Amino acid sequence: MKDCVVVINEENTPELTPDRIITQTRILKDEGFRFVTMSSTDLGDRICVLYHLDKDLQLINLKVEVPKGTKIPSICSVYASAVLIENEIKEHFGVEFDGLSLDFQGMLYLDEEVQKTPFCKIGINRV
Amino acid sequence: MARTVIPFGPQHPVLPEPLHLTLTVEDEIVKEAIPKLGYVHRGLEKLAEIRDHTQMIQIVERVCGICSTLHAMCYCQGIEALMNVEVPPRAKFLRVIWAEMHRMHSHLLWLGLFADAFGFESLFMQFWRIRERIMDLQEATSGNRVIVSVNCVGGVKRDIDAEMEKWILDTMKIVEREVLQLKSTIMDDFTVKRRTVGIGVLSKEKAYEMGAAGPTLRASGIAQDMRQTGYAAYSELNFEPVVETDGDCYARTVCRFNEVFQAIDLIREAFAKLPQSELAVKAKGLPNGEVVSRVEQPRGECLYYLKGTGSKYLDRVRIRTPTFANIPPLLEMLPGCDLADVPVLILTIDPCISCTER
Amino acid sequence: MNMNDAIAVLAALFLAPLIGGLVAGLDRKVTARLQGRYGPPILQPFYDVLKLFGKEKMIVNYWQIVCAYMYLVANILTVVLLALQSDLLLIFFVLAVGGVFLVIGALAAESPYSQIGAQRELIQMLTYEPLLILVFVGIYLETGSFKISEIIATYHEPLLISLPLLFVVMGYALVIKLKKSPFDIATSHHAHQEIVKGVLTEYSGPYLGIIEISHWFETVFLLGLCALFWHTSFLWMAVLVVATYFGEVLVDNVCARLTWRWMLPHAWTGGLIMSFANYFWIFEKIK
Amino acid sequence: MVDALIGISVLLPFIGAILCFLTKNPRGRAAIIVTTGVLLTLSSLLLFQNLHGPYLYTPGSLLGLNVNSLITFADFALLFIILGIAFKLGNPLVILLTLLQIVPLAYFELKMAPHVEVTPAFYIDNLALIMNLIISIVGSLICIFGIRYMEEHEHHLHLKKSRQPRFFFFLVLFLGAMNGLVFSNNLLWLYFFWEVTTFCSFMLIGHDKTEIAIRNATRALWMNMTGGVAFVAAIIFIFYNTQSMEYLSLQALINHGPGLTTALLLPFALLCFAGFTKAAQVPFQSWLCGAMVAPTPVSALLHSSTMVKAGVYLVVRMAPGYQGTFLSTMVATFCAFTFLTASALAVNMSNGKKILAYSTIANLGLIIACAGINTPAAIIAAVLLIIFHAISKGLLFLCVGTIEHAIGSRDIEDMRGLYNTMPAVSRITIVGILTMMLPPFGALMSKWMAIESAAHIPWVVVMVALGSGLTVLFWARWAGLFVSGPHLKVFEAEENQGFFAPIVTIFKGFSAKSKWKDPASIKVPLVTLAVAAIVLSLGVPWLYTSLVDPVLASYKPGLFVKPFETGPMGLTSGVGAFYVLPIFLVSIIGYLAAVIAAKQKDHRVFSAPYMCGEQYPDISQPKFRSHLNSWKDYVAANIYMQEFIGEDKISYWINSIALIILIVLFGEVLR
Amino acid sequence: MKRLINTSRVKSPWLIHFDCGSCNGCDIEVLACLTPVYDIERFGILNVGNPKHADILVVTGTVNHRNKKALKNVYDQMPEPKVVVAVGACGTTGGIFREAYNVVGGVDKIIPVDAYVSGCAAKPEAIIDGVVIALGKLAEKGKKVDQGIFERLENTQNFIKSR
Amino acid sequence: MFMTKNVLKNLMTKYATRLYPFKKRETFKDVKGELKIEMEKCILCGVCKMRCPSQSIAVDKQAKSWGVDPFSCVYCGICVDACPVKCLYQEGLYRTPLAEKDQVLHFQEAKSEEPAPAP
Ligand code: SF4
Ligand code: SF4
Ligand code: SF4
Ligand code: SF4
Ligand code: SF4
Ligand code: SF4
Ligand code: SF4
Ligand code: SF4
Repeated sequence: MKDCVVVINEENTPELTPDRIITQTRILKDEGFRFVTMSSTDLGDRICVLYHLDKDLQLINLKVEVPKGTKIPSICSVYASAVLIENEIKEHFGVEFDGLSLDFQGMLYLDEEVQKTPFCKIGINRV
Repeated sequence: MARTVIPFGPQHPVLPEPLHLTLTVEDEIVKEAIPKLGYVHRGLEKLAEIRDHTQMIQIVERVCGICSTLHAMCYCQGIEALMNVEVPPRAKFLRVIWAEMHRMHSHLLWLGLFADAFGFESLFMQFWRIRERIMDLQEATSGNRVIVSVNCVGGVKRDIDAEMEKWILDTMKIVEREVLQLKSTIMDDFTVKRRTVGIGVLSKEKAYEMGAAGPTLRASGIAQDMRQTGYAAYSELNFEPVVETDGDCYARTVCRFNEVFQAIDLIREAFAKLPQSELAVKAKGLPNGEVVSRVEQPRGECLYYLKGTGSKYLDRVRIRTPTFANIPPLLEMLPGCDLADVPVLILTIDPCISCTER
Repeated sequence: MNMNDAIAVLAALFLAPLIGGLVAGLDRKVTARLQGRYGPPILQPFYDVLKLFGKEKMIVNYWQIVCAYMYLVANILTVVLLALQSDLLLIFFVLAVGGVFLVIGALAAESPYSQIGAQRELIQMLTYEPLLILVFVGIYLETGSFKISEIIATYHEPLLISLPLLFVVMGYALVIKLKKSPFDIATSHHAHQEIVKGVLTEYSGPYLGIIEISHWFETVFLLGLCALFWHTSFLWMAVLVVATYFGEVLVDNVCARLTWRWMLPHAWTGGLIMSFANYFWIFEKIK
Repeated sequence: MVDALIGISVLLPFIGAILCFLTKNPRGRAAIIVTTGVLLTLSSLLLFQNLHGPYLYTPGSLLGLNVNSLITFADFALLFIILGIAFKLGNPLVILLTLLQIVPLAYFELKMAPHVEVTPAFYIDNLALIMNLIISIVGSLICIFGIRYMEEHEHHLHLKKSRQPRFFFFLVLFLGAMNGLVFSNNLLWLYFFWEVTTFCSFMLIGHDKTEIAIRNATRALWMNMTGGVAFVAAIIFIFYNTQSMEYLSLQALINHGPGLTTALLLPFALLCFAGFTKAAQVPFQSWLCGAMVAPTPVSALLHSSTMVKAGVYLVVRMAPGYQGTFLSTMVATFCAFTFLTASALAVNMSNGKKILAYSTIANLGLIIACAGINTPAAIIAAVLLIIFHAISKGLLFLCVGTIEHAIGSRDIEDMRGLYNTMPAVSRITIVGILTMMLPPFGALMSKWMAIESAAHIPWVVVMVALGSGLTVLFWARWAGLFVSGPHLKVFEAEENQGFFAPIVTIFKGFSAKSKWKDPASIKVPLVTLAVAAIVLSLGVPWLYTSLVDPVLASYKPGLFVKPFETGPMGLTSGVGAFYVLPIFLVSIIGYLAAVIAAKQKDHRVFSAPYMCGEQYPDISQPKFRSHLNSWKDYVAANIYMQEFIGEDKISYWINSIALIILIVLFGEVLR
Repeated sequence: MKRLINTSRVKSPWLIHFDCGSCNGCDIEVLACLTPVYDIERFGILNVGNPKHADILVVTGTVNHRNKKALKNVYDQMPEPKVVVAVGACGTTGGIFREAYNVVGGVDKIIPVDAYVSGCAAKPEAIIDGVVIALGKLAEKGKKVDQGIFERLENTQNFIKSR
Repeated sequence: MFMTKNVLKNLMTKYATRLYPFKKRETFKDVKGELKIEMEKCILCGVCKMRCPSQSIAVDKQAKSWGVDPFSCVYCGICVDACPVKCLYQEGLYRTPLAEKDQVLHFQEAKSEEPAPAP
C-alpha cells in the first residue's frame, strides 16, 4: 500500500510509552524505515508527539503522549537527523529531550523576545 | 595550523535566503560548519488558531512562494480526507498540470541559481530567461505570477480552456527546445563539471539514513518519489521517478534537469487525458480527526499533519518540508569541502529556508 | 625629457582613464547582449564612479585609504612607463607594486571576506606574475631587448607571428587581471561570490571609486601589452586588441568560476609548456 | 696605514672577543662591544676610502711568530678541538668528517707540500672591501643589538649564572674570522677562517644548551664539515693537478692559464660545493633553518652579513674562474632551483624566523645563480644583492627579535594588527619587507638585473620567475598583517604629526617623550639599517659607480665589459632600463597624497567590517553573532597551501632533486 | 560637479537585496528583475550584495525577532545617501503573517522606508516602479547629505574621544 | 565552452528585455491586481471582511464605510469571490508603489474615494 494521505486512528497508530520509543525506532530502522519527521500537538495538560517513518512510500506513525514537563528520550542516537526537529519541538512546546546530540538551548528559531513557548495553549516560560 | 572563522550569512550575496553558517576553514578547506536558523521563522502554523481552515489555504500557500500550489494541494488533500470529499477528476488533472508547471519553474530557477553559485552568470541569465515563459503561463492561467492560488477544498478554482491549453502546449515545445540547448553546457562543460563532479558526495546509505528527500535522495540512487503514491491524477499518468546514482552535485543537477523534461511530458499527457467534469465539489461539515498528507514538491517530500476538532479552526497544522529533511545531509557534506564549494553545496540541496522555518 | 615624451605622459594620464572607462562600459554592454539583455548605457562606468565620489567616506581602517591611493599611483605609473616605451620588466615590477598594495589594503580590514580575498589575490598574483615574466623573456629572446622603444625601433615584424603561444600564455594573465571568469577568484565584477567582493569588500564610496579608476588604467595597460604583439601596423593592432578583449568577454561568459586549487597548478603547467614550446621554436629559428 | 687597518679589521675582533670573555661586568662588556663595533666600522670606512684597486699584503710575523705557521698550528688546534667535541657529542658522522679533514690536511702539510708560503696572503679587492664594510657595519650593529637582547633573553630563561661572556666571545670573534676570510688569498688561510666560522656558528647555535639547540648545532656542524672536507679536497686536488704552489693563491686560481681549465674544474666544483654547504643551498638548507633556535642576534648575524655570506662570497669571487664552463651553467641551475624551492617553502611557513630563513636561502640561491650565469650584469646583480640582502635581512631579523620579546611569539599570525601596539617597530619592519620586494628598492633592482641577464637560459629564468612570484606572496601578506585590524587609537595619537609620520616617529623615537620605549641599543641598529636600506636604494647609481664597477675592474683585465650606464634616472643597459629616481619620486608623492587624504577628517565614518549583517556594534572588536546568539571572535589566518607545498611533504623531493643535480654536476666535471 | 554627481547618483543606483522572512515569492521577483526579461541594469542598477557598496536596500518579507538585528546592521553599514524599498505585503506591513507570534511587522518598524511596493508577490514591474520612486528620494537626500554626514562624523569622533 | 553558441546567438538576435516603464505590456485576462470596489453596490454585509485571510478589510456599518489596507492585502481574490453582490473586482494592474503608506477608505454617502492618511 502506498500512502499519500493517512488518516490517523487507533489501529494504524500504536501508542507507546516514552521509554519504549528508542527500542521501537531502532527495530523499525533495522527493518529499513526512513525517518521522516515528528509532529506534536498540545493536548492541554499533555503533549502528544508523533513519529513518522516511511518505507517504500508506506507511512508508519508512532504516538507518544506525555504529561507536560516529562522528559522524552531523544532518538538522535538512532536517527541522527532527528536532532533538528527535536530541538524545534523543545523550543515550541517546552518538551525536554534526553540525550540531544546538539542542543540549541531554545535558540534554534527564537530569540529572547519570545518569552513563552509559543505553541502551547498556555505558554511555558522559556529559559 | 591557523584557522579562519567566517560568518556566512544571513545577508550574503550567494545566499538567496537568510541562513547563517559559522564556517571554520583552514587553507580554505572547511573544517567545521555550525548552522544558525530562524531568520525566516514566522510561526505561521500557529495562525491556524485564528484563521479558519479555508483561510489557512492562503496562508500555507505563502509558506513558500516557489511551490505555493503544492503546499495548498497537500493541505487540501488532507482536509478532503478528513471531510470525506472526493475531488472531481478534471480537478485532479488540473492540479497535476499546475503542480508540474511549478516544478518546471522551480527547477529552472534552481538551475539558474546553481549556475550563479559557481560563477556562471550567463547560464543563470539563460535559465531565468526561459523560466519567464512559465511565469507568464502561470499568470495567465491563475491570475498571479508566483502565488498560484488555484486550489480549494474539494477541487480547483480555475479552469484551463482550449485556447489556453494550446498556448501551454506550444510554450512547452519552445521551453523544451531552449532547455535542451543548454543541456551540453550544464552537463558536459569542462568548467561546470569541475565544479560539480565529485563534490558533495552523498552515498546511497548515508542519504537514506540522514533522511534526505527529493532529488537529493534520488541522485544517490534511491527511487523514491511521492508521486508514485498516485495522489491527484498521477495514478493515471505514466510516471517513473528520475534516478541518478553518483550522489554528487553533478548527479543532482542531472536529476533536476531531467525532471524538467519529465514535467513537460507529464503536462502533455495530462492534457491528452484531461476529462470533462465540474471543477470542485462543495465540502460539507467541519474537519475532525488527525491526518498526515504527503505530496512531492520540487525539492522532495512534503508532509502535512493536520488535526481538526470539529470546529472551524484546526487544532494543529504541522508542516515538514523537504529542505528541513535535507539540512542534516547538507551539514554532513560541508566539512572537508573547499570554501569555494560552500555555495555550490548549499544550493545543491535546493534549500528553501522559508519552508524549513515556516 | 623631450616633447614627445611629455605628450606621451600627458596622454597616458588623461586619455587612459577615458579609454579604460569606455572599455569597461562597452564590456558591460556586450556582456549584457551576450546574455540576451538590453544592457546599461555605455557611459555607465563613469556614472558609477562619479556617484561613488559623492558617497559618504566609510572605512574600516586608515590604511585602506593609503593603499587605495598607492594602487592608483602604481597603475598610473605602469601606463606612463608604457607610454614612455620603457623597460618591460620594470613596468612589470611596478605593476606588482599595485598588486601588493591592493593586498595590503585588503588585509588591513579585519574582515573575513577581504582577508580571504587578499589571500586569493596573492595566489592569483603568484599565478600570473611568472607567466608574464616568461612572456617578456620570450619577447626578449625574439627581439633582443626588454625596452619597448628598442623593440619598436629594431624589430619589424608582428610579434604575434613568432610568439603565438606566448600570446596565449598572456591570455591567462589577462583573464586574471581583468577579473574575468573562470579566474575571477579574488574578486569579481558581479558580487555573487562566496567571498562577496573579495579584496574590495571593505572599500566603499570614493575609495572604491579610486580603485575603479585604477582598474581602468590597468585595463589600458593590459590592452597596451596586447597591442605590442602587433606593433607594426596600426590597423592590425586595433584588430588584435579588439579581438583579444572580445575573446576575454566571451570566455567570461562561457565559463564557470574555477578555484585557485585548480588554477595555480594548471595555469603554471600550461603556461610553462607553452612558453617552452615557443622558446624552443625561437631557438630553432635563430639556428 | 692600510696595513694597520687590515690588522684592525682582522685582529681587533679577536681581541675584543677575548676581552668580552674576560669581562664579567655587563656594562664593561657593553662598552667593549660598542667600542669594537665603532672601531671596526671606522676602519672599514677608512679602508674603503684609501684603497683603490686590489691591494696585496702579506703579514710577516705576529708577536715574533711566523703568521703562516701560526695559522697552520691554529688550524690543527681547531680541528682537534672539534674532534674532541665530536667525541663528546658521540656523533660518528662528525668524527668521521673531522678525521677526513685532519688526515688529508696533515698529509698535505707534512708530506706533499711542507711549509707552503703563498704570497700575497691577503688580496684585497673591491669585493672584499664591500664584504668588509657589510661585516663590519651590519655585523657590529647586530652585536650592539645583542647587548640588550641577551639581557632580556637571559632574564626570560632565569639563568643563575650569566653565559653572556661566552656568547659575545663567539659573536665578536665571528666578525674577525669573516674579515680574515674575505681578505685571504692564501687558500690555506681561507680554509682556516672558514673552519673558524663553522666552529663559531656551532657554538652560537648551541648556545642555549637545550636539547633541540644542541641537535641543530650538531647538524649545522656536520653539514658545514662536509664543506670543509670538500675544501681540503680542493686544495689537494689543485696541488695534485697543477703540481704547483702558485694556484693555492685564490687570485691566481681565478686568473689561471687558459690551458688549465679542465684540470682545475674539479677543484672549482669542490670549492663551489663548499660554498653551497655554507650558503645552505638545498639539500643543506636544514642547518640554517635549525639555526633559528639560537638567540636572534645569532640568526641575524648568520643570515645577513656573515657565515652564509662566506659561501656566497667564495662562489661569486671565483665566478670569473669558471666562466663559460659547464660548471657555471650547473651552478646557475642548481642555485636557481634552490631559489625556487626555498621560496616555496617560505610560503608554507608561519614562523616569522623560518620565513626569513627560507627567504635567506632563496636569496643566496639567487646570488649564486647570478654568479653561475656569469655575465658582467649578473655579477653586478650578485654583488648588489649581497649588499641589499645583508642590510634588509639583518634589519628584519632584528625586528622579529624585538617583536618576539614584546609579544612572546615569532609566529606571523600573532603579528596581526601589531601596528596598533608597536607602531614604530611595525613600520620599520614594513619598510624592511618592502625593501625586499618592491621597486625601486635595491633588492628588487638586483632581481631585475638577474632576470635580464638570465634571459638566455630559459630554465633558469623560469625558476627565477616562479620563485620571485612566490617571494611576493609571503612578503606581501606579512607586511599586510601588521596593519590588519582597527586602528582608531594610533591615528588619533598621531593626528598632529603631519604627513611625515613614519619618518618622524622613527627619529622621534630617540626623544625621551616618545612612545617607543625600547632602549637605544635596539633603536640605533633598527633605525640605521632601515635608513641605510632606503638611502642606498636611492643612491643605486652612485653605489654602482663607486662600489660595484670597481669590482669588475679588479677581475682579470679585459674579461668584462661594463654592463650598465648610469644616469640621473637610474641604470640603463643595452637591453633594459631601471628608473630608480622617477619611481621613487612618484611613489613618495603618491604616498604623501594618500597620507594627506587619510588625515583629512571630513566626512569620514568608521564602520565595522562586513559580517553578513551580524557584526558587533563596537567596531574596534571584530566579532559576530553566531549560533546560540553567542558573540564569536572573528579569526583570520593565511593560506599556507599545505597540500601543495607542505614542508614535510616536499622536502624529501626537493632534497632528492637537488642531490641529483649535484651528482650530475660532479659526474660531468669528473668526466 | 555637484550636479554631475547627483545625476550620476540617480543613474547608478546599486542595490542590495535583503531577505527578511520572505516566503521567496517576492524574493524571486526581485531576482527576476535582474534577468534578461526585465534587466534593471538598463538603469545602471547592479545587485552588489554588499551593503558597503549599495545605495538602495530592497527588503522583502516580514521582520522577525531574529532578522531585525541583521536588518538594522545591514542598513547601518550602507554609506549615505541611501534609501530603502520595502517590497510585498510582508515587507510593507507584515502581510498575511502580521499576527503570527514571531513577526514584528513591516520593515518600517526597524528602519526608515522610502518606498512601499504592494503585492503578494509584488510583480517585477511594480518593483521597478518602486525603485524609481526611491530614486527620487535618493536625489533629494543627496542634496542634504553633507549635513547628515557631519552628524555621523561628530558621533564617531565623540566615540573615539570617549574611549 | 558549450555556451559559446548560445551567447553568440544572443548577441546576434534581439534582446529579450521588455523595456518596461517605456513600453507597457497588455495584462492577461483575469489577472488579480489591485482590489477595487463599486461602493454604490456594496451592502456592507461584511462577508468580505470575514473571509479575507489577511484581515485587511474593514467594514463599518455605522459609518457606512468600507476600507482596505492595500499594503497588507495579498491579492488573493477571496473577497471578490465571496461578495454576495459582486461589487468587488480586481484590476489587472498592481497598485503603484508609494513613498508613504496609506489606507483606502470609501464612504457610501459621500460616494467618493478619499484616501485617508495612514493611522
Ligand atoms: S530554493 Fe528556496 S531559498 Fe532558494 S530561491 Fe528557492 S525559495 Fe529561495
Ligand atoms: S518546499 Fe520550499 S519551495 Fe517548496 S513549497 Fe515549501 S517552501 Fe516552497
Ligand atoms: S559600549 Fe560598546 S563600544 Fe563602548 S566600549 Fe563598550 S563595547 Fe565598546
Ligand atoms: S582596544 Fe581599541 S584602542 Fe585598544 S588596541 Fe584594541 S582597538 Fe586599539
Ligand atoms: S570593550 Fe573590550 S576592548 Fe574595548 S575597551 Fe572595553 S574591554 Fe577593552
Ligand atoms: S508579500 Fe507575499 S509573496 Fe511576498 S514575501 Fe510576503 S507572502 Fe511572500
Ligand atoms: S484580495 Fe485577499 S487579501 Fe486582499 S482584501 Fe481581498 S481577501 Fe483580503
Ligand atoms: S462582501 Fe461585498 S457587499 Fe459585503 S461588505 Fe464586502 S464588498 Fe460589501
